[in-house]
Amino acid sequence: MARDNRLPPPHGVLIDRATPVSFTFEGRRYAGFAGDTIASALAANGRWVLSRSFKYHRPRGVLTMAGQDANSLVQLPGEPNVLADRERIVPEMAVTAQNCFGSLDRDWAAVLGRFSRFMPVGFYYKAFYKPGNAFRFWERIIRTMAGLGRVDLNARPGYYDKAYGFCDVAVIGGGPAGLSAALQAAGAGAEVILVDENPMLGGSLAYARFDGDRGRAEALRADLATQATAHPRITVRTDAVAQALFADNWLPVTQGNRMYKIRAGAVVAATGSLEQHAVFRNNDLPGVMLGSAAQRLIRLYGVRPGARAVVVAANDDGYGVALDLAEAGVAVAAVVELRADSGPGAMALAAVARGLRVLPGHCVMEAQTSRGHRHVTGLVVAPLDSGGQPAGAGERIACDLVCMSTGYAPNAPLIYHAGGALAYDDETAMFAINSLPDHLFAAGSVNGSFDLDAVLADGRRAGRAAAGDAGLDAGAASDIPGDPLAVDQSHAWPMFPHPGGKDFVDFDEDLHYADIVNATLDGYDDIQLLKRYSTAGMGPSQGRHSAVAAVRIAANATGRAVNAVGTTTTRPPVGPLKFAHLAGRAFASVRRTPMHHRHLEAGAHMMVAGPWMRPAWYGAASERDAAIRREVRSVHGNVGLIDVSTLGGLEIRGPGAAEFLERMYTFAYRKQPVGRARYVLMTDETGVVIDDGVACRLHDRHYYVTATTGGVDGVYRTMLRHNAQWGLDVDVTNATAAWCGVNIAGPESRVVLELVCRNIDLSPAGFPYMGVREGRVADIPCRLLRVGFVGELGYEVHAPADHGEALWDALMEFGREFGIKPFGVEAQRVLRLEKGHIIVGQDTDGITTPHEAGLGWAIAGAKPYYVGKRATLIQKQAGITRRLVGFTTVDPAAPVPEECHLVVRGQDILGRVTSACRSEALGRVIGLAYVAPDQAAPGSRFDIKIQGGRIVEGEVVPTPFYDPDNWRQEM
Amino acid sequence: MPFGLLKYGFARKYPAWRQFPPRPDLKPSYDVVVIGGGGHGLAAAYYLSRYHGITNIAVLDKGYLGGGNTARNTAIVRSNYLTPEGVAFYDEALRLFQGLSHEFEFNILYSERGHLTLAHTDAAIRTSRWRAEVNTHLGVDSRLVFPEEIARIEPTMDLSRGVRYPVLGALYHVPGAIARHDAVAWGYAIRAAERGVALHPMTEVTGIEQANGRVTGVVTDRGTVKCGTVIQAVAGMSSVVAKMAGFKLPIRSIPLQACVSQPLKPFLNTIVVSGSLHIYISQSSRGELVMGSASDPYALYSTRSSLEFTEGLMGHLLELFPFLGEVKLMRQWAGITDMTPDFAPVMGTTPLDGYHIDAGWGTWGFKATPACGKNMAALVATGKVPDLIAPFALERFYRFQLLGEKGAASVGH
Amino acid sequence: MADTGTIRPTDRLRRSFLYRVLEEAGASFTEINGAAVATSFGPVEDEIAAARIMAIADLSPLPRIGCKGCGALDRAREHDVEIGDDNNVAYPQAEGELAARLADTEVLILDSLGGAGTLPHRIEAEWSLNSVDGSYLVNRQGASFWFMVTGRHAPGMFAKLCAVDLQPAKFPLGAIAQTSVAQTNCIVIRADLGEVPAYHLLGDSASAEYQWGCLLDATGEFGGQPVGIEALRLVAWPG
Amino acid sequence: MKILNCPLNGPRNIAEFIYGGEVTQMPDPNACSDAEWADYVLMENNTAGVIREWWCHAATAYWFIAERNTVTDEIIRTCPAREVFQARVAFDGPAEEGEG
Repeated sequence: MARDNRLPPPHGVLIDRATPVSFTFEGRRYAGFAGDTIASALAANGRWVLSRSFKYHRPRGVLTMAGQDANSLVQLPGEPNVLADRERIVPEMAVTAQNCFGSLDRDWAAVLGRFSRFMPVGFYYKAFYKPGNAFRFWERIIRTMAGLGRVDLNARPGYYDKAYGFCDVAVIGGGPAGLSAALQAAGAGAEVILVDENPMLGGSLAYARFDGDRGRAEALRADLATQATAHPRITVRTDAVAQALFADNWLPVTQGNRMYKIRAGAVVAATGSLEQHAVFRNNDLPGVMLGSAAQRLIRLYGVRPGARAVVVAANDDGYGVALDLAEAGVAVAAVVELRADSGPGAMALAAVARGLRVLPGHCVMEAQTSRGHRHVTGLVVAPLDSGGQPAGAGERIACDLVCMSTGYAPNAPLIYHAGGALAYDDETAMFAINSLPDHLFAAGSVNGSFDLDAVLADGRRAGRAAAGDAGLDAGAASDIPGDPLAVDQSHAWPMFPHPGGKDFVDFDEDLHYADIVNATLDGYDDIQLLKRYSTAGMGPSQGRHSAVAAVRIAANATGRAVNAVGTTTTRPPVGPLKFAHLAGRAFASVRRTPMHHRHLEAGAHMMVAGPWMRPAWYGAASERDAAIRREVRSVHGNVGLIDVSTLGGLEIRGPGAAEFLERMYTFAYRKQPVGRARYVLMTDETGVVIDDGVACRLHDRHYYVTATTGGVDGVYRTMLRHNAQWGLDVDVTNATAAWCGVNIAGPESRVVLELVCRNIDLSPAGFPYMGVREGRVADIPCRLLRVGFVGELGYEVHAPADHGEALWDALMEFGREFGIKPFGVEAQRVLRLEKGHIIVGQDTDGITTPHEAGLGWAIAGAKPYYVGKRATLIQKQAGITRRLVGFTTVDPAAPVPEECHLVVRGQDILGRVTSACRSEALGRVIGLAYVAPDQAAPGSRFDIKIQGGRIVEGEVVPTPFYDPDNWRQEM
Repeated sequence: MPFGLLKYGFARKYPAWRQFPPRPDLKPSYDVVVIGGGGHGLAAAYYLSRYHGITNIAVLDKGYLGGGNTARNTAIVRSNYLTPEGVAFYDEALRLFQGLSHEFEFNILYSERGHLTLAHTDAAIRTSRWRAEVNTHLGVDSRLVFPEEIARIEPTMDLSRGVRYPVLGALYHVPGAIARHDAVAWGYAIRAAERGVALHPMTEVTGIEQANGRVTGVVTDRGTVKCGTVIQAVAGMSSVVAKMAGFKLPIRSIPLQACVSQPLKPFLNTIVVSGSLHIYISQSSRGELVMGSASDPYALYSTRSSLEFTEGLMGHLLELFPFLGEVKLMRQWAGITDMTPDFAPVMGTTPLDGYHIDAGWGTWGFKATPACGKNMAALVATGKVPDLIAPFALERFYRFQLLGEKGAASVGH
Repeated sequence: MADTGTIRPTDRLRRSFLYRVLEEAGASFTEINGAAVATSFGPVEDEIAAARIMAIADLSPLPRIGCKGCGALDRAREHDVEIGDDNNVAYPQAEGELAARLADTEVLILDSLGGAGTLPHRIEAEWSLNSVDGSYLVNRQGASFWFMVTGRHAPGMFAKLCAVDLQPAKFPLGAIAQTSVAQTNCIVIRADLGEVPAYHLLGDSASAEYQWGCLLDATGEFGGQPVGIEALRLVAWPG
Repeated sequence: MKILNCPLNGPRNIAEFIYGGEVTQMPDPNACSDAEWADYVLMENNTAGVIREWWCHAATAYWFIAERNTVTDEIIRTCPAREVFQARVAFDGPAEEGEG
């Protein structure tokens, strides 16, 4: 029924008739105008069916025209679940329908609707599991039916970002209440951000009618919008959604591809109310819509919503709708008034005066349709008898449009997010705010004001109060102005259940009236249980339409008051909120050492190391093992260079420095000579090993302490916290980034170093093992640590980070003639393993104690205190349950066990391998493993379960494996 | 059309099946009082009534049944733990889950999906191998897989190396599954009530009565009930209730948040978890993506939601699934969880005789529900601590003998 | 000023943490404080114009020093450093240097755009000669990068990376924010160049390339570009 | 996003801070019983109500004390650690030097 439904101006304030836009829906081409939404453009072309419903695949069309329902969800390329009544058309946009099998117009799954009686509420709990694994079969079917839109696996997010925003008062909602609140607050000197989800300010002023003739609303809208836009202290954000309200007025607002995170002093929620549908058979047919939806089509988009309409009214707005329809050239067949009379409202009087046919005290029996349920063709109505039941067979009124104006629910998501509460008011038959958290204010119909003057006054009041709350002098606060009209906005029971069902309460989930009643009969009568069992309110529109109806039905079915049944809280976000909005630029910080680019130039294979990147080895991934062997060989044979800049560095200075170290670490430091380094081992209060390194005493009152790459930040924070408690005279500085470092190791390392540093005595006597010196290396002021992590003669050279690359260049250059090679983390792991050095985090885990790790030698037990001392004592007395030992395989040719292969004794797991490799230098497999204490003595053997469950026998051997007398590293 | 539904189709009147009786009056005394009407508490009551002939039981909850963490968890079932104790316990839970629909005659929609724990660093690879080796040794189907195989198991994931944390491998746990979390609690409630267990929702415990070291009664806002045996199963509020019973727990109450997307046509088969990126995701039978992240950063007894949670989650999620950028978030929520120092639960006896504890689940404890309920019931009925839960005794903390689950949390190099 | 004509960054031992990025952007360099500093990337007039709108510059090689410890502030004052009573305020010094008071126990001394380094070098020399309990030097030269962000869009750009409100109305001249910028810890100091809003940005030197990338990304919508120290000087000291 | 008022840096988003747990009194490590030590190290008051706790501002590594309600998440006040820890903490017990 392609027909041009366009109305002439002034209808269609949002569309630009000068700019036609061509797009396709389900492969067919349609013409609309810039400013049209997908739904309005299709409606203009007489295309009403937009989607198929979740369960029964019934045709669905425009319901709210406000992006508040799931009926209008359509598919765009790369974007599922797009709101057709919000998304504006652009040239060549290719829109398709969702969730249909076959086509939107011919969806074979619609047959399911015929079997709805076989799909009672919660039916999937009651079947599909018998016999045996039946559910595996049924699940496949259920999953093919599930879901709405499709994701495009090749889609990539566009450029989305975030920005912080700051204001005194944030006003959410640019309707009459929000506009007057914003102007009032700004007038009091507040910086204001005004957020509205529509393209144009004005809210209901832009489409609704507040009195007999529309004049006033339009004039007021223009006036307020102009003032707000022109105001220097008001930032207007339209087409913007306030997604949620979090602690301390933290307000995410999405606009385009950006999410603003606004910190407001106070917030005014002027979010209006949501018109609610009536429940009757076939109330989901295309052509059956909210009165406000018809008004939006007419005023905002210049679309005639139908040719012959019936308005189901229970408030004065219904007559406003009837008048709008009549003025738009729609024949108004009747106004079906649920109340006994049409009431005293100005619009009702105008409608009557206009001679519109009003049927007071009537109800709806069902909406009728032609084959295929494509569109409404008529409405059967009947007078209500004294018992509130339809009297007689009813009258069929032919129509292609049914407008429902039977009541409202406050649109209060932000109020729920912030911890406010609403309760049902039996007098107004609406939910009403009964508590608001600090700094949050509500105005307008969300606050129960409907009469235009009451709304404006309420807005000014809230604006004043919010500005005052944000610390501005806004004048005396005033009470909420009462609104006599509020009592006549919502009908308490706009429900006309039908024995045949299809009288929908929740369109998203295809729930009929009976489903809600039956759920209570099944025992799910608490609203929370009801929601979970029936899934009412669980769909994309999150109960904006079904919640009130469902709770009314549950109350009615269980003979309780609505408040006794309770309400479910609305949770963030308001939506639609895309994952990409939340991700934004997703900053992934990465730290690079000063030599980073030298490593890349040398072909390093980089690996993640805590916040850093480090060279794992130099060479292609394919030649990993060969590269590691080569690097190990060069350290044993002549000289190698490794970047150790990621190592943590802490400066501990002051008279209390030694005492401080003694408390932080397990070892003893008071008598450590200046110019010497000593091992440090840190345990936490549960006695677990958490870090290690060396302490260099540079001065009587100055230690330079290293920490592990991944651990230093935590170690530093822990130190500062203890320093804040203990009151020792100590200053702790994290110098990790200030110092970079290299370890030059191998028999030739001293020779190379001698070429580049002249003012340090590098002789074995002048600079012994575990010595520390300060001096110049290649003219760079450095700290030299003669430590032996890799087991050969070696020096750690620490330099200011901004000199790091120059240091690397110099050592590589002067080392060339000695065959110096850079080596990576993997080669270092082999080298240190040959020396039996542990790596905290690899050879220890989250519960390793010093005694388990064989580090008892690093504990100065006589000290009065160190963090973890008491726990370590308790554990030592209890006795250890595992012990870290060095091992080799009894069969030299055995495969190398991998890290974390288990040490087993039959079914029992005794421990695991933490490190292992085949040492070229030693010609055998070496490793570290946790074994049972009774297996820890050198020579004792144990079973290792390797790949494929095979058992390899290990034998405990003393460490170091390589150069046991340490003469190579101490030469 | 399954037979189970025929009666609904052909009945003239809806054949209502009242699954829970209306709340009864509170009797002056019960043999056993279960504090907490979530999955755990209801399960304990069910197993007591079903296998131990104890039916004079009251289940008390300050809210509606299954309204705590049972209603808030992300419904994942797995047994790929690190310690033998953890594996044995959770494997019993998993096996019980597989039979629950039949045991209840109520479909919990148990769906085996396979569970991938991604490893982005060599430290994480080590931990994955460790878990795989322990699982395999104990007969649990887990193995370490590498990108080529991951691509076969979950083809939709982006495995390119260009990102900050490329996927190096994963622990693949074949039996990993999801279930309809509410249905589990309802199933236990329905079958327990059938056997005479009294369900008391909206009944808040305000005190514990004791005499010479033994529990004698429970004080509620509906009156006091006498009882010689109590099971406390109130994860999230464990410390508060334990304080009424006069002892402390090694527990911090930390919010854990989760969220779901709008419904999408199914595309994600497995459950995907990334420790380094702190995210996990699965797709429900309704087509919604169910997603979670790390626990909140500080102790709190409020279930408020936060923006930081969804921001952090999505920032990382889009690294793995970049095509989800235009998908919309539908709802986010939080539950309060019990965090213990060794990431392992607390089950068994307490300093107060007759008073038993079920707490410390680290997350929401859903995946433990049947095994915990069954063994707590056995403990109460026999007075002997079942081997399966003995390692999780509260008393371990006084010996500084923490369990090894924390081993997985070792620092990365 | 120790300008010695154009040099290559690798000619010197001290190097900026992102000299490669600057080279690729076509920078020409001059020596300051024993290192190469980007003087400009193109016509200086363009860079002056850019600096007024939205630009970023790398000052990492310029002299700076940190003083730390319970006695640090008093001792710095003894060396004629003007330090007021408030933390998180940068106090201007005689030669245009800044003394940024970061805490009761820490002050950071930044040289002027001149880069002669008289004050930081004097303090470094005297303090390292005779150490005194409670006052210690901190190597800020190697520890942190030093960028400058200038132009009227600077506050708007920062709003995309930093949760602290840096608008001139809320963040006065000399104000300091020690906070997270693009999720890394940084020090932001408002130090306008004449009428042009400008901010010093210092952070972990190992994150220099990362942070520079984030800034380029965020300045994009404002047409931001890297500029050399030349342009900054000319904006700061017209004529 | 909560705002936490740092005594050094002023009001900041709570994401800038690291939680340090409740401020508790350490028993004498050389005199107390194992149970007392376990209680101090492993057991938590986990109070539902106002507690005094450690917080650290990450960008400045500045530790301070906050009073916060763990039920409402309301932050009542913050103060520098020195207001709580004034005296130099000493540990008695065997004091002679032990070179492990």
